[in-house]
Amino acid sequence: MTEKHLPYEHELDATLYKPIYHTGKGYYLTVAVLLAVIVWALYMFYMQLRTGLGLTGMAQPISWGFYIVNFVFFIGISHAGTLISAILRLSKAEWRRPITRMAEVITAIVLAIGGLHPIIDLGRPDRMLNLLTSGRLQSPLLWDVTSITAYFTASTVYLYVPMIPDIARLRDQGGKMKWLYTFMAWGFTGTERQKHILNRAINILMVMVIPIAVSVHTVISYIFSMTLQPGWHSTIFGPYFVVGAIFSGIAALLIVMIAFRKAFHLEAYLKEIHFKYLSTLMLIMSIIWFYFTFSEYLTGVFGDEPHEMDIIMYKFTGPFAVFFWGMVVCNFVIPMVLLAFKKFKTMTGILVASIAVVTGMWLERLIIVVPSLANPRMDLPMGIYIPTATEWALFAGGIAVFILGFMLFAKMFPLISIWEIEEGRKEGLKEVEERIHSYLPSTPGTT
Amino acid sequence: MAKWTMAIDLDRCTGCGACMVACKTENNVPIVTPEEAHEGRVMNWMEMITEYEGDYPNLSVRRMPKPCFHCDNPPCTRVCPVGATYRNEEGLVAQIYHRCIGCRYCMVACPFTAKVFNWHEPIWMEGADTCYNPDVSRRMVGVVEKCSFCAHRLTKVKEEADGEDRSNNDGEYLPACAEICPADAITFGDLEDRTSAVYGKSRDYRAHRIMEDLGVEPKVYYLSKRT
Amino acid sequence: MKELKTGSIASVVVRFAYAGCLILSGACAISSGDEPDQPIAYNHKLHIETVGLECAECHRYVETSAAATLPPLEVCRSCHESEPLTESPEETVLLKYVADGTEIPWKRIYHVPDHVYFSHRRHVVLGELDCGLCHGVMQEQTAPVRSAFLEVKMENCMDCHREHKVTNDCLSCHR
Amino acid sequence: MEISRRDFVKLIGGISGSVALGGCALDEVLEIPERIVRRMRTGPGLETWKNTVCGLCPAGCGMSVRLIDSVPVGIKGNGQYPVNQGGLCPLGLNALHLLYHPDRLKGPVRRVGNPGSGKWEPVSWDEALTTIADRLTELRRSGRSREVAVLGNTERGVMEEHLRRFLTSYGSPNYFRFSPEQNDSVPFALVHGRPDIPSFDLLGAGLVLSFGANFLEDGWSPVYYTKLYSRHREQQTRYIQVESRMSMTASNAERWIPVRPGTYGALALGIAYVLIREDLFNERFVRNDTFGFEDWVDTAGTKHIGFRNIVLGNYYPEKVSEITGVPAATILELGRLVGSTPKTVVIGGSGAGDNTNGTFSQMAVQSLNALLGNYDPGGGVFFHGHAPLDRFPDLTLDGPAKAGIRAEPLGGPGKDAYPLTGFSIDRFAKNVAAEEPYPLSVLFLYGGNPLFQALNHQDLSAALKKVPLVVSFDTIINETSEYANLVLPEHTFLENWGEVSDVPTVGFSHLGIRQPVVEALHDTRNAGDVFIELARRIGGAVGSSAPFTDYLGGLKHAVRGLYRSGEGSVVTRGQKTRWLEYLQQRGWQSGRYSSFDEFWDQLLTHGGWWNPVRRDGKAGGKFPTPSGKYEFYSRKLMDELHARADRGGTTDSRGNLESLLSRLDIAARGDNVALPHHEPVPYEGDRPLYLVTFQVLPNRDGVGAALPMMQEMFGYAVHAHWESWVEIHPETAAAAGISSGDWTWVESSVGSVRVRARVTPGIMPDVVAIPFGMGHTSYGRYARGYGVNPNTILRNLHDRLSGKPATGATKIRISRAV
Repeated sequence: MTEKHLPYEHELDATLYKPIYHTGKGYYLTVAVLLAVIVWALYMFYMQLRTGLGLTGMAQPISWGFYIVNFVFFIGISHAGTLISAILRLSKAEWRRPITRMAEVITAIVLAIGGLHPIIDLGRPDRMLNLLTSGRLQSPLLWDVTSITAYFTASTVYLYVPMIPDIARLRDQGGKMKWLYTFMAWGFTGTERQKHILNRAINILMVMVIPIAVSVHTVISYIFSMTLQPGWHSTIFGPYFVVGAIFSGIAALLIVMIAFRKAFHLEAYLKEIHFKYLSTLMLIMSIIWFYFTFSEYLTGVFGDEPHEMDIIMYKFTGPFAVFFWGMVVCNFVIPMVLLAFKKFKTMTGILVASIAVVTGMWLERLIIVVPSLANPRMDLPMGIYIPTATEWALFAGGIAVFILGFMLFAKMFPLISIWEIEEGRKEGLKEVEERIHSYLPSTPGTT
Repeated sequence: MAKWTMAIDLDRCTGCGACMVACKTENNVPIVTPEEAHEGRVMNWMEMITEYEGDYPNLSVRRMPKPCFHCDNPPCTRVCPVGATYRNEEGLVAQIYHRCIGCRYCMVACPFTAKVFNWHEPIWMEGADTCYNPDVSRRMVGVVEKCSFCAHRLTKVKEEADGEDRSNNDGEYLPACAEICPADAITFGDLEDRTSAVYGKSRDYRAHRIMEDLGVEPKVYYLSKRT
Repeated sequence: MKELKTGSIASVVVRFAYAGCLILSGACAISSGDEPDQPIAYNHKLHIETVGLECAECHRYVETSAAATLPPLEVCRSCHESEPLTESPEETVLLKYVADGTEIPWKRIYHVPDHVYFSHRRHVVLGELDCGLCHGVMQEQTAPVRSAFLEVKMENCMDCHREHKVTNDCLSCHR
Repeated sequence: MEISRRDFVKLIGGISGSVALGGCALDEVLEIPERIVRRMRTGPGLETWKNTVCGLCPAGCGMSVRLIDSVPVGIKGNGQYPVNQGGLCPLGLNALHLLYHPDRLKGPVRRVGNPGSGKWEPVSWDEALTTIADRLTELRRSGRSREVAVLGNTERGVMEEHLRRFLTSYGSPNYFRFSPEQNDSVPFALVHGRPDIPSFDLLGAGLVLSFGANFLEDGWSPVYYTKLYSRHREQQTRYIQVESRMSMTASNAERWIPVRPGTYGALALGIAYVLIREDLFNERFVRNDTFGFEDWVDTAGTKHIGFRNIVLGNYYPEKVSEITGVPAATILELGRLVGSTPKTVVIGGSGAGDNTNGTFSQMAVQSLNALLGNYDPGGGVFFHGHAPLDRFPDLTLDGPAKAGIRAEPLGGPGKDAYPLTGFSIDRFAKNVAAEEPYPLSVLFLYGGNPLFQALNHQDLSAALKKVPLVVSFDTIINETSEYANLVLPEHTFLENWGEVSDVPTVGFSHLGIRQPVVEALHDTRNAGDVFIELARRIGGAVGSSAPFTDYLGGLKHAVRGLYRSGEGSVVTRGQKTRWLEYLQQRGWQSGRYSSFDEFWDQLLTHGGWWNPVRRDGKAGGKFPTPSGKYEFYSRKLMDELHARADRGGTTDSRGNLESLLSRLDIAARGDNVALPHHEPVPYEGDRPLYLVTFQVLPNRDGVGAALPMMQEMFGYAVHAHWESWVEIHPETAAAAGISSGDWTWVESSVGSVRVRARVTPGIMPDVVAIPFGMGHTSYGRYARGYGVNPNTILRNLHDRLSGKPATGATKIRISRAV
């Protein structure tokens, strides 16, 4: 590779520009593998379109399976981002600066994938437009469509707006894809007025995005809790789902951070302190999650309603026991052990805990969707659900699209907000100092 | 407005399954391949539920033919995103196959598991137009279907009655299952009509509805000494 | 609660999201431009005005059955036996069918899909509707019918039902 | 806006050209001639209904077929027909699929490969008939007319008359029906003296005690009995079912009494013990109208022991409990209930009868009816008259025919077996295979599927291989017709003329008329017409034996008898509600038709004729038995045994009988032989569990297996589709480490089958049950290869007296399949 006078070399944050202009062999290899997975998934989806949902493992009475599980799961992951970044921005946590961008990207990509899942799940995807021509607002499914679209819009805008200064820099660097950067920078030159407007926009967006984000997962939980089905018909499903979503979102964010820290050598930006803070947040979510799970099942067990108990026993000791207890271990035991003790709270420990949490949350979605359907109220034979290759392929495809999307994004835009880091360097210290002063009782001599 | 209701006398029902076949042939319900059947994709609008009670040898069997209950407060229609399933003025819960997008939300929402889904292109009798009941459309892959109380018969009965300038007689509109039942266990008619047979049955001391506590107001009454 | 239909705020939002789908569907729209040629250039006007035939004399089941039916050969044969009645070249074509005893392969113009129940008897006899409402003024029609006067579309049915204040319940037509 | 799926897929996949959708095994399920399809597409859609009679089981329910532009599209029960009164069973409702079945033969075929190879070539009717007629003529000319046999099935009435007439005039005694009827009727003939199976008045009964009679599923007419059963609440009838497995009938009964297979007779006698001991029986009837209750002395002065003392001596509750597995307390309770409930009717059925001791068991069950005096007028057991059909004109036989019919029938009772029956499949198969006493040259198979249904598969297939010309009339080639050289497909019953009359156990005499509801779809013919044509081609006295030009002519001739008799009436509307009143009506007379043609027209329109006037059991105060009374001690049986024993034996009459009994494998001696008694079934000791089989409604006699909907519905009650299963008690299953859904091996001394287990409490712990009807190796695409046929692992045993297959005489071992 000929490294002559690359435009960014003299920049302070050269590390952040580097991945955009440098592409290693490993990158292409990964992309090839991911593309292969995606092509496989697309082929399976094409086959499903041809023959119908018969290719899946769904049947009577388990008429929802992997697609809905993954839908809920992916949408949950998407909370990582925008919600966390908005909350951190809102609370003016200074350590957010290197994190927000990544979090927002996760949201945008995963949301797109998650949002497609209901369509994959449709028996007649060709009639999707009936949702527009004869949509019923009374249906929770339509609430979903509405709120996911709104969230997608909001979070892409929220991703894009704070990116404008960085895009402007890339434009100014010259080099590849100048036209794109020029177009996307909207003539941003960094004047005070522009900065002012930008900040205003970000402020409005971050306030707006929080309720939307909360609503999205609440509404997804409504899909289940609005029905009369035992195991679903629960009032705490809304907050339970939101907590779960944030929980899995943080875990996903941690995984992504650790991965790109290693791949792009971002150790200077993503310091251990970031991981510590985030993992503490995850630990708190783990406890809240456990609290909700405990309440949910305790009320069920204590009430001892027969249909409810059928499902609970199906999870506790029946065919789903492995998944249920696996979920408890992944979501509670592992994070508690790894994150609560300093000894284990290493980079590896955090990575393991994050992976466990993502797995555990996926299991949770599975445990919510399938057992309730497998045990209908009527005395019908218990259903069995074994996902087929088609469903696995589309699951793998979803993950592949996520990774690929992230990698492509990283090729075009800096993964860490350069201007925010700069801003932090320049103004952050002063601002924080001022702020801290404002918290404290005024000492004599100051105003 | 009529309120079409079914009453099934479980003390008469022997569980012979004739209603299931009458329904399947009347409504062109597809037969699935053996492989599909083993996966649990058998499509029956009328299902037969069998349950053993007691301990050997003092056993008894509860048998229950289960059509769609055409609830007056149906949980399935509420969740449909496109209005492909709805309750009409006469209390029939209909399924409009050409509007259905196949999200299966209604199946999931039905506490009685009354709906079935076309996992594959329905193939039985493909290319053999004659053996179908021409009064009922054939469904396509990817849509939900269920018992319609043979609503197509109502259309014809009404046309007949209108032609003679009268209202429907009790027993003139019968679903295929009620018509065929060898044990005369199924009564069907208008609950609003105080003189109808089904009204009488619904007021019988043996009459009850399944899971009445759910408040979905099923319009299928079961008559049984046992409960 | 009243059902919300097209144009609601929600659908606008949704429309935005699935704009791609709209483009897709645009590409999918299928044109239905094939207008079949009838085997014989039948002159409705001539038969109605000059000969004085009623609709139901050829479309024999229009008043008693759901389907009005296309006239079978025997209906034509009842007038056009062997000797030509006119000098029309079309009649010679007909007489050939009569002589061969093969049914005339009339092309059906109005197709009611199988998921719709449409009864001519209901509309013509009980509803006392004029045939022309859907089929156009046939007594002015000299050329053979090649395309539908009123397209068989749900909107058309529903508009008329609304106008006449008859039920628009899905189940009354769909099956 | 609707985008067709196909286009959508094209767009998505970017593929032009035709995209095959679906593509599963059920493609082109039914094949229909183009002309019918065209009629359906362009017709005005005019709806008509035609009444006919179902032909899928011997019950012959009346059905109304819905025709759109004269194409059959639907079936419902004929509401006017008194047997089923608008009801139909699943199988009957699905009959149209048989009509449109894709594997129906489109015309006659000739086998070109080995049996079972499935290689057939089409032949013309003329060629096929010529082949057969030539062969028949040649045989007759060489004096071998007896070497022709017809193995029929359940045909009765006119078709039976045609076949019998053909064979008789041709000169062969070998007309047999592989139907349970003649074997079933043996015990009834012994005690009642008449060969009819009686009817049971379930409607008027206070208690129905059934010994293995699964009348709601596999009786003579399940729909008729379902109708009767359905009134049990209004009529306050209680049902108690004695059976090894909880069948559908048992599960609908108020109480199910599990009993070991082969011990039904013992339980009946245990109940008789209670009745006698506690004086709960009808003394007047027993004293006046029965024979052999008390000890008696015959004309030679020999003392004979009576029923009372045999029962009191041998069938006390503790002992019966030991035999049957029913607790002694239950026996006592049952006996008291039976004795104290007014109008108790006792029915014996397949569970009791389908065993090596079936005849004795059924006699024991009937003895309860006698003890209760159920044969009195208005009692629970009765006989009714026969439909007065005109018989065919008398035959004049020529020399060869007279000589031929004197030959010993191949399927008749043998020297050592089945003394009381006209036909046993066991004898038939063995004789034909051994060519004893003479070989068989031509065999006509009419209806049924003996190779699938019988227990002696090896013998039977060996026999079929011995016959140089086997002709079958099946519409779909089945296991048995795989062995045929020629198959001359008959119409399905929906395209055929026919009649069903006087179905056994139905409580009135009746006739259902079967008419073609649609013209024959394929190049098929009525079997009666084929035999008439064959007779014609043979010519001579045989040719002139056929008095009618076709089957329909014969049918009309027979029905003329109904018209002339003035009895009964064409079934009419309104019967449904007034049905009960009709039944109680006496001296019934109705004749509203001015001519036979009018009568015939009405018959076709309404679907049948019936005569509900009931003739009671004693029929003029007498049972046609040797004693003129109900016989506890069957003189007929004893006489028959003696006559047989002495024929060709030594002069020592006692010794002869002794040796005959041991050859017949009957353990009882002395007066016991002729009295109802418990005859132990020779079970094999080394296997722990009894195997019983049962039938389900969707698959009567294995017929339903051809229909995909019936295959799907085969195990609807246990949610089993397209597969067999073995029912096993939870305790037994736990002991064997089997749980529901596991694959198991069920192994008898004959063979083994691999079948999925269904653990259910509705079966005795030492019994397992497999449904009969699946496991076809032929019979069309939907039947072949699904499930197992339990008959393939049953021992080749038959009732010692009646020749009925003993399906309950096998013990098995079950283990999990790995």
